[in-house]
Amino acid sequence: MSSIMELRDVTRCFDSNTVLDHVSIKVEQGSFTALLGASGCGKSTSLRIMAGLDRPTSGEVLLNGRDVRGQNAYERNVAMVFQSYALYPHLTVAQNIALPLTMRHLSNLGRMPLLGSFVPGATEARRTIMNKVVDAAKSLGLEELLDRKPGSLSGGQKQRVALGRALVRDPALFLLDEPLSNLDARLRIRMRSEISSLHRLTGKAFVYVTHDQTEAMAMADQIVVMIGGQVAQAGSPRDLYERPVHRDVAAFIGHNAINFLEPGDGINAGDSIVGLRPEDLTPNTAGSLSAKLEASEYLGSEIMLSLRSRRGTEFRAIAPGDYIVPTIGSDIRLAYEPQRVHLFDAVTGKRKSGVKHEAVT
Amino acid sequence: MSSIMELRDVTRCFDSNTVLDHVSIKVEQGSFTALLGASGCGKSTSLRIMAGLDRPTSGEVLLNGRDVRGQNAYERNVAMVFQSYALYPHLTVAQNIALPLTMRHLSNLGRMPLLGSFVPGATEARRTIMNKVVDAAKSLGLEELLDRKPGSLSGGQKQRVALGRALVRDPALFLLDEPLSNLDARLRIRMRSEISSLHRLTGKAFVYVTHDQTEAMAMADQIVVMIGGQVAQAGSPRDLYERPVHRDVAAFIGHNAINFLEPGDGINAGDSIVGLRPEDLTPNTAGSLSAKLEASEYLGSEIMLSLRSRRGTEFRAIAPGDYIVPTIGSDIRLAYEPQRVHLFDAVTGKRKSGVKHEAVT
Amino acid sequence: MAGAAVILLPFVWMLSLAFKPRDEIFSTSIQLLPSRLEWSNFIFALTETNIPLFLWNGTVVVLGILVFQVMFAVPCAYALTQRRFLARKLIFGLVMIALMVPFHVTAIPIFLGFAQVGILNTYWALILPFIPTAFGIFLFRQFFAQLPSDLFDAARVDGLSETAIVWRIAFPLALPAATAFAIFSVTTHWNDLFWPMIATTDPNLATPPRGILYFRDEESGDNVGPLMAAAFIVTAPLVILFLMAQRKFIQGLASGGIKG
Amino acid sequence: AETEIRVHYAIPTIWSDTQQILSKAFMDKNPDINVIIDGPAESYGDGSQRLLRESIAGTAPDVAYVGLNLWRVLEDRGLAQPIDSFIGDDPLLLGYTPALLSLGRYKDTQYALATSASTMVMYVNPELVKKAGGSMDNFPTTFDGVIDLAAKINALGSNIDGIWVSPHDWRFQSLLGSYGGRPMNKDETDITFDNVQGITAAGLYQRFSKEAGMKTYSENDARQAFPAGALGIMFESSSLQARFTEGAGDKFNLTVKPTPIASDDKSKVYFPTGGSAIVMLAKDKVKQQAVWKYMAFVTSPEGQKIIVENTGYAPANSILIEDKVYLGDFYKKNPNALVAHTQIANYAGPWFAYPGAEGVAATELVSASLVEVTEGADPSKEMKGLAETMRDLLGMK
Amino acid sequence: MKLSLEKRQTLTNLWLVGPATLAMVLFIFLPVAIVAVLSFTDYQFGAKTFNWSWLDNYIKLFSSSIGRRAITNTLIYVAVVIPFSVGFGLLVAMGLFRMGSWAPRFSNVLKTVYFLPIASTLVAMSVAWQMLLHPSLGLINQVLVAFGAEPHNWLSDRGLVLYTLSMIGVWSSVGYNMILFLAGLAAIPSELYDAAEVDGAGSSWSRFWTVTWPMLGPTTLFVMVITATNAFRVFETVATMTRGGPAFASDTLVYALYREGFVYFKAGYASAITMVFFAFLLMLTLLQFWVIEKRVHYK
Ligand SMILES: Nc1ncnc2c1ncn2[C@@H]1O[C@H](COP(=O)(O)OP(=O)(O)OP(=O)(O)O)[C@@H](O)[C@H]1O
Ligand SMILES: Nc1ncnc2c1ncn2[C@@H]1O[C@H](COP(=O)(O)OP(=O)(O)OP(=O)(O)O)[C@@H](O)[C@H]1O
Ligand SMILES: [Mg+2]
Ligand SMILES: [Mg+2]
Repeated sequence: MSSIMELRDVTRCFDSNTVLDHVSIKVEQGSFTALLGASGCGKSTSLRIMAGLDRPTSGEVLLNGRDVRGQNAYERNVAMVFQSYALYPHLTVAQNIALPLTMRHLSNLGRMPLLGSFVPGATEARRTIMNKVVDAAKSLGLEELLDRKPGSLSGGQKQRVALGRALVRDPALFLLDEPLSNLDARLRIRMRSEISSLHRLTGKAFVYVTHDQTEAMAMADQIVVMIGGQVAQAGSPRDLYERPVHRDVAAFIGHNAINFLEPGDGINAGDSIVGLRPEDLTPNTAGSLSAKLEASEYLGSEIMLSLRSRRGTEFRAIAPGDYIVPTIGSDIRLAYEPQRVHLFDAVTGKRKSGVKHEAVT
Repeated sequence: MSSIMELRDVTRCFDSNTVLDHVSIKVEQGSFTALLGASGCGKSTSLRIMAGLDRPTSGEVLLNGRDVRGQNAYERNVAMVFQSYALYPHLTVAQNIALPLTMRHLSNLGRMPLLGSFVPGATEARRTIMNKVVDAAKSLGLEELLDRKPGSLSGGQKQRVALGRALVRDPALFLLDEPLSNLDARLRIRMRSEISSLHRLTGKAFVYVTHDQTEAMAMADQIVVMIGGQVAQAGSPRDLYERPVHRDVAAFIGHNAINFLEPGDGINAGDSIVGLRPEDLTPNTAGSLSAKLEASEYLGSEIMLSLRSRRGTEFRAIAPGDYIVPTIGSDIRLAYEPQRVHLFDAVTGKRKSGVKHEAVT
Repeated sequence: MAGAAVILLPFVWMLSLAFKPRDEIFSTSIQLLPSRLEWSNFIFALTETNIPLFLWNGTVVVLGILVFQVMFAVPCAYALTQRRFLARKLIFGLVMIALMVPFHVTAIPIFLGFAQVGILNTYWALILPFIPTAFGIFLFRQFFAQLPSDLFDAARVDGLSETAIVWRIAFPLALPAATAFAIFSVTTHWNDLFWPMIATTDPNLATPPRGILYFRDEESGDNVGPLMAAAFIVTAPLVILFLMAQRKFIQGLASGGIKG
Repeated sequence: AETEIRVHYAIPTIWSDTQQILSKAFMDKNPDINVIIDGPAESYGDGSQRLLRESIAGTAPDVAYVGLNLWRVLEDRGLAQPIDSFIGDDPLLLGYTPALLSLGRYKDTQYALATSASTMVMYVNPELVKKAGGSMDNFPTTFDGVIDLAAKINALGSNIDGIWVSPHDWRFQSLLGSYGGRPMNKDETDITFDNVQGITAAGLYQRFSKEAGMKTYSENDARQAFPAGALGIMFESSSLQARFTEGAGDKFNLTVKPTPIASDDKSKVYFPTGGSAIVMLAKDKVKQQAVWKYMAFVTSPEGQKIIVENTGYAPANSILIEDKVYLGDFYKKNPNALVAHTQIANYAGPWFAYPGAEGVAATELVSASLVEVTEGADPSKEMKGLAETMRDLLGMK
Repeated sequence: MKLSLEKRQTLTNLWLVGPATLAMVLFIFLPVAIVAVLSFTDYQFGAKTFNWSWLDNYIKLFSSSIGRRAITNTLIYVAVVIPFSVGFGLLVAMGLFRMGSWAPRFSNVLKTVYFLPIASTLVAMSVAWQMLLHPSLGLINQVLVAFGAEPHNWLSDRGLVLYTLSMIGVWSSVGYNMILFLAGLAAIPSELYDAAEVDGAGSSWSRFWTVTWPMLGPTTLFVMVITATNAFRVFETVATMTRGGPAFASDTLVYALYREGFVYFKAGYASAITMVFFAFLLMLTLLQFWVIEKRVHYK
């Protein structure tokens, strides 16, 4: 596979503020790449640079191996789906989806509402466009909505219209900027799989920006974790979950925030910081770690325990839903599997590899 | 324990629109009651009736066993925290917290900015009030902010000021209307435990409105699930999770949306609808249920599987994080524990109790 | 409410006089209702005088001003919010300063300039000075600033040129603000007396208020019936226009950030 | 070829029909000249401002009717063209007496020709006079008598007024003339209305107000009140007669009385002549020829007859006054007009315009002072102060 | 040939903002500069030359009684219009706002009524007012007389005319202020009133002082500035009803600027009046910015 889009050593400064700092990202043909990071870390900026809506201060942008820094968004033929969908509120769904085609295939004159029909060729062009729009709408289940305006659509429908507008152009690359963040939790999960299947259907490369690690993990082949304008780690979801190269990456990945235990908290790992996920830590009378129970939250299938170590560090563990919670304030023991322990350098935060097993007692 | 607040058969109509339909809610002394329900189901209306900001069309409102329908909000001495905090933007934090006391202890004249100091007794009253305000601020960690105006506070800080304003009055009952819904996810989780500990600290009854089932589960002793202006079920979180009385309640409770399987989907339960939570359904080559795998989402500690039954019903199951996902489209088998199965009447949606075990093959 | 009655008083009186026959207008006793409806006042105003011409002049001037204002202000407001360039701050500063300059201040030099160019006593003299509308730019800017920039990025990705974005995306979206602005602009210039009194001397170019004055003087003040009828005819279009757009106007006011 | 000339006029109240008739009659006689009438200005004052403004803009008309006191403003700015060469050597033959010509002459050059004349007369509502116990046949001829009668009328009801005169330069000059005074000395180098005559004349305003309850109406207010029958006696220009007669309709039989003569020395009495003069503005030689034809027509007996019969103005051509053929029938039908024209014939005098660029502004000061006096300021102090201010303003020191 | 991306962008920007900027410079900034220069000359319209007179025009304006009258008249007019117009506007807005909940139709009708003066042509309405205020034939005096009160010369009494004009100014601006206040009232979250009730501020008096008044603060300020700015520019009513009279009793700055400049053609002097008028407005605007600056934390 060759890369379709590549940022090479891209830096972007706004005034004196360096927002992207020597970022290099490679997007393979047909892949699903997620840009993951906290708010303000430069995800959108990277995406906008890929799209041609913004320009790097230095570094190269390659589309299909060719430098495209001189081309604007339209010329690159990339499609972009925005966080707020950016549907044109005054146009119907059909017109929204058709707009990129209209701009391409009809002359200025031909676009006029009434006059347009007299321009030679305009009528056929219109018909072709309408066919494409209907095709795209069908593949997204939007046929019924073509005459509605975006204002009267639900979040999920809007989302699909935005996808339709991207789809209809048959672009080289899809760029999606947090397209699901405005939806409620249930709908988000449904749309997730719709986007995945769209990816499979088109076979085009997708670049997907999100700050929700669940989303990134669930959908992507490749996750690029960005922290403070730099690429912290790029790799497959399982890589990131199982072998985070930095404590910040570890803190970012995983449904439940990872616990960091320091020397003296009960796990002996030299002067390294120990990362241990709540789901890897269970109450067990034979466990090696002991801590004080501070609070418990019943979550149905499981129970989240808030604990405090001897040294006073707060951390969390997960018990199964049928666990009988002891009285608050009592000491309990917890067990974990040694291979689930991540070790990080206390100063740099970098992963310490190799030393893992022996360090655990 | 006796009940401090009770709604008895309360109905509230706006014009022809019945918003509350014979609602009865009992709030025990010192308890933490959550009103849980979808948007528009009448939670806020119930709360406002408890507070005395709204009046029932019919039914009784009892505070400490006495009918208080003739008393206004202030006379009932309840404290209320609003979703948007409802802080007075032109007053400082201290003045905001002090307002209820000022209204009580100072005459109209005494409240005047300058003149006030000449009214006999006003100065002492002011001093007492200030002391109480500082106390409340201390217990919420707001001492530093007393002279700031709400506009310059973060969401969490505003939240605490709103709590302070409620706290300072030493009310009989705390009413909270979705106080966390404006905060971001991480902060929400932190504030959750702050409110819980405040509840423990004051020992007063809290009534807490939310549409987030996680919040209700995590915080409350008693959850009142409201659906369409009626109380669908009231009970402890565990009750609701384990024995939902209605399929709508079951659908509402639980981190992952519950699966509903119909007759013919592979679980034999007569003409009942089978409710089975994803977390109770695991891939297992010896399992009794077979389905086609449609998609999988890697979530780190676990893998969410999207499946389709023979009859075409979509449903979900959860596999452990190290499960090796078969190729998409292949058939897999799933296992569940019989006692985890919920049966609901296909027509009324009511829980069928007793028949559960035998109906499962 | 009593206040409403006070507000209405001159309108009622105007109508009452407009319908009164001449001998009842100057009577020394109070009569609100005319003894008979006298349409002749209206017929007189519409046929014997230049009122229809004044209305036409008013329409031409007001629409001319509005169209040019929009054509100039909308692209500028768009660029000020949705594009980044060096002079942006400077130009916005200019707009803010211009906002503080009332028209009366510029009247003398503009009069001199127009005299030089020789376009006094033309429609252009009545239209041109009002084309730069700092208020309009400001209003539209406030409105565009609220629109997500994603929308415009999307349009760029879709292949719209900046000009196309302005007129096909930004302007249709700004219709509430545009309505509010249009009402402001139209009422201001329809009712303006100051500049027409200065820039035109030809009664054939008189806008409605100027025309009313000509009419009043022509009839020497004692032919009040037709005068009131004329006043009514001149006032009616705006009131009707306003009633039709009232909701949009208030909405636009609220959203356009006019307050504070 | 056809020549086009543009005509400016003011006070459409009086002139608008007349202008149409005049231009039509003229064009019938001169088919090669096309007369275009500009939209009128509301008053002579506005008219001359407009002419100035149009000259700044370069859109001035070719010929203009302007107030008799205002053509000097145009001359001052070089707009009015001299017309001596057109008049020829024997003006009297055309009916232009030296007196009439003097109204349009400045420094031995003729710039304007009078086209119509008016003086201030009293308009009386006989109904109110009767109600107040007065008599029309025995109508007072002194200011004291008039004030007496006005006081009685004023007492008739709270919305009936006795008398009114505008605090306006021209009205003041008229009252002043009745006392035999002049606003300026002969060579216009000093203000003279701060003498006894001036102070007494100004004092009339105060007496009207104090003794006869005169209200400070605006001109429009008064012109509405009089036809409505709410005002007993009104001093106004004789040119408004046609208008008022129409406005009064059947309500009362409007009657015109001459302004009282207050001075014993009748030779000193004069009433400033209002009305209009016509000036040539065109600079183009061909146009000037056409314009002169028009001016000559308007001032000819034929043109003057049209003006007199359609406005309340008195004629400004001696032939017309001397020869009964022209207006005998008219006066029979309009005894009120005869009263006015007789007053003009006996006492017509110049309407003084204050010299210099501030001349127009000065008249506003006169008005303001008259208001002061009306409202109780001491006439002597006020007029002396005003005279000082004006000497300053007009550069007379 | 295709221009580079940067050049294309620059051209686009120029095309978008150029016309408006040019028009602003041509019709606003240049004229302001010219007025400022003219105010130091004795230039007359139509004259071929002019002399520098430096501060003479200003001295004349401030030392002549007429000039001072115009300034004080304007200030009095503004001082009368602001409190009445803003006060009534607020009162009416609160009344209508409350009425909106129990009689929305009627409240809308009243809203429209109050807004009529703004939509109507002021000159035409001035003519109507003039009829109403006629000293002997006008409705108002006739009603006064019918009730046994003294009639007044509303527009020709020098002591009264300015206040009559002010009241007409109030009449024409109250509706506008009402709309602004209504917008302000609608923006007050109803939760604040609920909170106030829970906190014990339940009576309408304390509700007003605890919530309504402070929350309307920025709106009130804005309304005041708008009202003042518009009041400063009063021209139409003066020009139609009194022409500054009687005896300059209702002369205002803008009317004086019109009269001196375009009736007497004293361009230099009129420019000086313009500059003074401008200075007053500028001070007012700066005051607004200053006060708002102090209150930013409101939002
Ligand atoms: N046009 C701009 N001018 C100045 N700074 C900007 C601009 N656009 C972005 N930034 C800054 O660059 C940083 C990164 O912005 P970016 O939008 O790429 O973040 P992000 O990762 O997309 O965050 P989010 O998840 O909140 O969307 C932010 O600190 C932002 O303030
Ligand atoms: N003042 C009112 N007049 C008319 N209808 C009202 C009024 N207040 C509430 N309602 C209606 O009552 C229903 C219930 O409202 P309520 O505010 O109690 O819902 P909720 O459960 O709090 O919803 P949410 O989660 O969105 O706050 C809604 O349909 C709402 O439209
Ligand atoms: Mg972003
Ligand atoms: Mg609610």
